[in-house]
Amino acid sequence: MNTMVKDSVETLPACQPLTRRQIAERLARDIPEGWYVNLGIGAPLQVADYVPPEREVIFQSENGILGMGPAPAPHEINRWLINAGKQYVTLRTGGSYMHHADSFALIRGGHLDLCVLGAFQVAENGDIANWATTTDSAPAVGGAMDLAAGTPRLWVLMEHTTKTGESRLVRRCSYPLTAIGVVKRVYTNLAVLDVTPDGFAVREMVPGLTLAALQEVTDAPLRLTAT
Amino acid sequence: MNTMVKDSVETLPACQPLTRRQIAERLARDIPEGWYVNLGIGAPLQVADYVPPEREVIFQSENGILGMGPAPAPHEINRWLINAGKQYVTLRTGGSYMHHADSFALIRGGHLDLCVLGAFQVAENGDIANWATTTDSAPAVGGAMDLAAGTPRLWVLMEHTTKTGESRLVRRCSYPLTAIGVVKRVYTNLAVLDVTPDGFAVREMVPGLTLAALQEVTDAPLRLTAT
Amino acid sequence: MINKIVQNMAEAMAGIRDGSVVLIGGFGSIGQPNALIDGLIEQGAKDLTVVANNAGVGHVGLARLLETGRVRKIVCSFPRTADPVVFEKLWRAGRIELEVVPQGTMAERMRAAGAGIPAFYTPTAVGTALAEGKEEREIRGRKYILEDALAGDVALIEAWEADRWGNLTYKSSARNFNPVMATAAKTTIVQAQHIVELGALDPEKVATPGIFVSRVLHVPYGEPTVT
Amino acid sequence: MINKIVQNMAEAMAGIRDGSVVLIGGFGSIGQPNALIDGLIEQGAKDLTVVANNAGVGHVGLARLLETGRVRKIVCSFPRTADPVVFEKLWRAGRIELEVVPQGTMAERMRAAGAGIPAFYTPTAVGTALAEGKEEREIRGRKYILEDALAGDVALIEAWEADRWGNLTYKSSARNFNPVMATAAKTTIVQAQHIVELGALDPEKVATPGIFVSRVLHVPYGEPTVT
Repeated sequence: MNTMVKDSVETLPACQPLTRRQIAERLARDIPEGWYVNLGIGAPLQVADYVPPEREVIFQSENGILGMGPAPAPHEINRWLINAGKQYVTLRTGGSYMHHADSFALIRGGHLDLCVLGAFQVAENGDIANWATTTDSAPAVGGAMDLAAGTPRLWVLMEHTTKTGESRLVRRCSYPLTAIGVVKRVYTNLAVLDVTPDGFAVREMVPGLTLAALQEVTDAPLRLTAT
Repeated sequence: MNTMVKDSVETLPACQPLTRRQIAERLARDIPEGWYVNLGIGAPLQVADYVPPEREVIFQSENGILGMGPAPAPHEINRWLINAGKQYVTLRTGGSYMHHADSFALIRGGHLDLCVLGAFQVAENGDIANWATTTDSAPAVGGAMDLAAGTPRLWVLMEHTTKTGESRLVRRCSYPLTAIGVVKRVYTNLAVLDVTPDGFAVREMVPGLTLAALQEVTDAPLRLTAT
Repeated sequence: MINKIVQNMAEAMAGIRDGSVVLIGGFGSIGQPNALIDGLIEQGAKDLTVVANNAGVGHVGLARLLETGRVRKIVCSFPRTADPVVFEKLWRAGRIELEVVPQGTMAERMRAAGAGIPAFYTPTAVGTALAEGKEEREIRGRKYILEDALAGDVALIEAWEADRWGNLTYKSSARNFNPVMATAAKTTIVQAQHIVELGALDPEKVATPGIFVSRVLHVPYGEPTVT
Repeated sequence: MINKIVQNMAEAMAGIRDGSVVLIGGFGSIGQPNALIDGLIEQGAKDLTVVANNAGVGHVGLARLLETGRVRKIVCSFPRTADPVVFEKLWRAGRIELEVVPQGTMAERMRAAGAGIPAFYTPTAVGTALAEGKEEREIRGRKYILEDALAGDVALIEAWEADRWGNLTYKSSARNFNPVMATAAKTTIVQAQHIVELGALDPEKVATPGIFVSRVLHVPYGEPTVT
């Protein structure tokens, strides 16, 4: 537990880690009808693909879209309609537009039910680091800090470890923080974990994985959720 | 000059004080095309009647109307369209609606070219008192403080003296203040006066009136505008 | 399927507790949700703090609510009207607390509550009696006072059109405080003249997106009267 | 007759001075006024501070302006894009100053400038590197930082429709920063795809009322490309 470098996920015995798409699919199952949800750019955007249209979940994009729909067919593109990841999207029936100040008033005001962000690290106290790792290129924060500080329910979707096997669930973040004490739950390729006042609590693991094996690849101490 | 009570306007020799409508008409002459103007409830609202429609002046009403037009014909009333004085009005071609927070953001942000308010007193330092005189009835401020603090050019339209002959142009306001140091010009039934760093400067008087006679009914010291 | 449209007044008023802060839309009687106010009287919650621009007229709507004695305190900008008999009597008898707030500050304090801004500086009311007890601060050479966000437990709103997601439009100057109050309350209850199909409202024209709306009751009451 | 429509680019750009703070609308390339940016390059003002969400892509629009060396400083939330070659080169060479601001804080700081709010408290960025040097304050049990208003000398805006009073609509997510920037600058210059007759825009749908607009240039450029 004293080193950041853990056994890499590949060495885990007898379990099949989820793909990114499978993490998105798993997370989508926990979003009930009627929630207003912002999906961060990158992997979190894939969550929308796994919410069936008949389950009305209203997606917000911070560039002023409430009720964002899926990507358009090539011949139906509205070239003035992009999401925060700068991809073409559609507007669902019932959706509407707003300007940036109103959009972030909505976010900062805590009106969303859920925000899903990717992250480099999540700490056991709920801190999140997801916007900067090195000083090699110019820093770019976008709307991450507003979303993280403003949304009452923040879930993180990320790989459990880095490519080199370092744990992304840590005691304290070593990368620059995005917000302090805000993460409520983490969905990784190995497990679903709640952030509690007592640190990370494992809600579920991929089949075949044990708490001991999960702990081996996790920097922060883990316990099972009380059931 | 040491008493608030002055000779009443009626005793002034050889001059015809303006009626309220005439003050409004006089003030209207000084509003050029293209200005955005808020007219306070009461007498200032009459100013709109003296701006000819071909001179495009855009009136704002703080309850969310930009481009307010005159009162409607009885059979053309829109019962959801009232001004800040709660009278039926119309919307000019090119007008639009906004909510109260946007309306006062516009006001507080200094975007209006002119606000015309009535007042109980204006002091030579530009202080204005126009919202409360006694504590007999519940205090009611409305939008006066926002308009007075927010508009870069505040003109006051009022009688020069009270009914009992007390000057409304004073050294320091005795009534509760609406805003400090904001009045730029005063239009009364006797004169037009600028508020300058050196106090009131008389721009013009009704025909037949002299500075000495005007001073007789004015608490604050007066001088003529340098020309 | 998301459906915020409720079938009767009891459903609309469910759960409003004694001691609630209730934001009530409207400027005078225009945009004032009189049916919902009557519903609140019927519902019986007491010890209320009401936030509304005016303090009611005659014995209907807000005045009727005050008359029941269920309002402990009113926050408003302009309690004085042509016929404020109910409020004035209660106030003179010391049976209701009054907080007078400049109209623009009132709107901005609610906008702040909805936008996650706990406090802001404003030039309005600096140097006046309404600044007493407030922090004053000089910023870039001008004086400002600090104002707190003003949040509601419940907002009662009047709209023109509504769909099942709670998207709203307003009619003319009936917009006024309604959109900003909708953002500032935990539970926003709407009376709408017209219920329309999802998709019937132009996405560029929605004035209050459904995210700010909890319940919608169809109240096709016809035309308001100015009071 | 009020007529804010100008006939050519030179008129649109008249009077922009060296050292100006220039707000440039758009989110990525959507809603970005590329024709006006080219006009600004032609006009020649230098030593500029540019406020824009991104820092330009490839060698067109904002990137081209940066490439001319006329921008001393850029205030933005997300300078990193698929192809930020111009900005990155300048930044690494120390030839441009960068102020990274969370996207919602950036929008709110301009909204504050337009709304007469000199400073406000926000939860965004508390406890992070972007809070360094800022006043922190606990309000009702939560920590906030103080952010200043961000005003422009000039705003360059892209709109969908405009009339001669300067009333504007936007198309879909091209609204983004444009309306808030229009309120925050002394001079707001618009490029509009369509010029319409006064009265052609629905008063309930005007997204930027003409009071915030100084000049409008007709630029029917067709469709944007996402970059």
